[in-house]
Amino acid sequence: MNILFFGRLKDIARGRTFAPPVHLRTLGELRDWLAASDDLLGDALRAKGVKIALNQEIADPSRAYSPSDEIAFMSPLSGG
Amino acid sequence: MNILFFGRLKDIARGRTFAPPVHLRTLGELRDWLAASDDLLGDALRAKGVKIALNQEIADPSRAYSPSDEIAFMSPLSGG
Amino acid sequence: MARVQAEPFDPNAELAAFARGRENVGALASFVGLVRGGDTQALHLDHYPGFTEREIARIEEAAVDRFGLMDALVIHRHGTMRPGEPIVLAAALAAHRKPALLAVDFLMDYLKTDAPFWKRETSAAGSTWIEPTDADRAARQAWEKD
Amino acid sequence: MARVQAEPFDPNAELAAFARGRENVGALASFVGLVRGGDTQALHLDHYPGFTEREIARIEEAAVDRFGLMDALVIHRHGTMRPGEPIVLAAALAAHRKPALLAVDFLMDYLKTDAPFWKRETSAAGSTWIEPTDADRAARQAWEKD
Repeated sequence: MNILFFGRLKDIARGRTFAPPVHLRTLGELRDWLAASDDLLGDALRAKGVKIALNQEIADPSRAYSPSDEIAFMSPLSGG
Repeated sequence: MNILFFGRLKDIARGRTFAPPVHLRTLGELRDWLAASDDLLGDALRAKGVKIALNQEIADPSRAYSPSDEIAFMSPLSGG
Repeated sequence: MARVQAEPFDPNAELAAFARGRENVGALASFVGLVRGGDTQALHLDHYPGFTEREIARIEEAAVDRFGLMDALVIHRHGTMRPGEPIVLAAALAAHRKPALLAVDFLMDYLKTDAPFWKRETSAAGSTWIEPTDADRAARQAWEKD
Repeated sequence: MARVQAEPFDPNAELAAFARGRENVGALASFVGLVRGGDTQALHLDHYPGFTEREIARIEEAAVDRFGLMDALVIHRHGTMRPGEPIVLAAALAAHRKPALLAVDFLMDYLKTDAPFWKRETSAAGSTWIEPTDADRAARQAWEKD
């Protein structure tokens, strides 16, 4: 599984790799597990406007993922 | 006095020169005198949106003019 | 800057010159109006030399004041134009996006109803004057309500 | 057309290429966002390769459908930019003026909140992330009410 972080979250994750337990099923469960690993990361993951992308599509926390997926945690976007 | 016509009014005036009587005092009196000289010109002068400029400033028909003024009768504007 | 000219102009060269060497600009919005093809063979614009330039400068000043622009630009052609040729360029430089875009909309609405131009279109069917529509007038009036 | 690139671009050359050889266009509206000077020494934009391009293309399609455009163009940089450099160009070609101007406003509002970019600013005081404001979100949401 490829876990990516963007924006402020990328600074906080600092290139660490995560090995989530295999019993996790949804994006929300993955987010909560990541948040529990580090207070700073936890605060940033729960901040307003954070979005999750599953294989480059915005996805709800209730969505299930599989080990081959690309999952991105994205701080609020600021283009333009 | 220099009398100019613009837009549709210019087509109708067709380069004619007008010699309004000296007793006319206001722009509105001048307009009515011009209108009386020719039915087609009269209709066009009374059309919606026609404006009068006195020395290159939009002016009310009640304004007085003098023989040295430049007076323009302008069909509705269409720039842009 | 307000310019009225018979010669064709290149909107992109004009925009580049307008934006060159500016400090602290965050936003450049622009609009180019072109002669549409279809039935139109040519468009003729009459103007009122002197008066037209002054009215455009007045519209520009109103836009600069109202939207806090750094600068505004209007270039407007008169004379005979062919399909595909630019008729008018309006541009606004500002610190931020919304004022720049609003200013261009404002400039175009006012140019349409307040700038002394008269437009005639030539097609296979002949030549006809184009006068502002009620929609043009309504767009212009909406700015007065704000 | 949607393009995301690290290299600087010339908005006027891009606009000229975008408008070239079009038939029946009456209106070209555009917006260029530039890095403001002042305290800013550099702006850094991260993107999500693949996803970002697709989201921009989706925003363009929405604008083309909604405003009946002939075409839309978005060019957006990523990487490090200096004051005065263009960040983004959005442009719309249409038969008429109002749809072209509205489309550019729409494109910019959606790019601001929906395009996957993350913006960091470097000044003498350090480096800080810039996130969308409530005003940005409100501008985006206003389009959903129409």
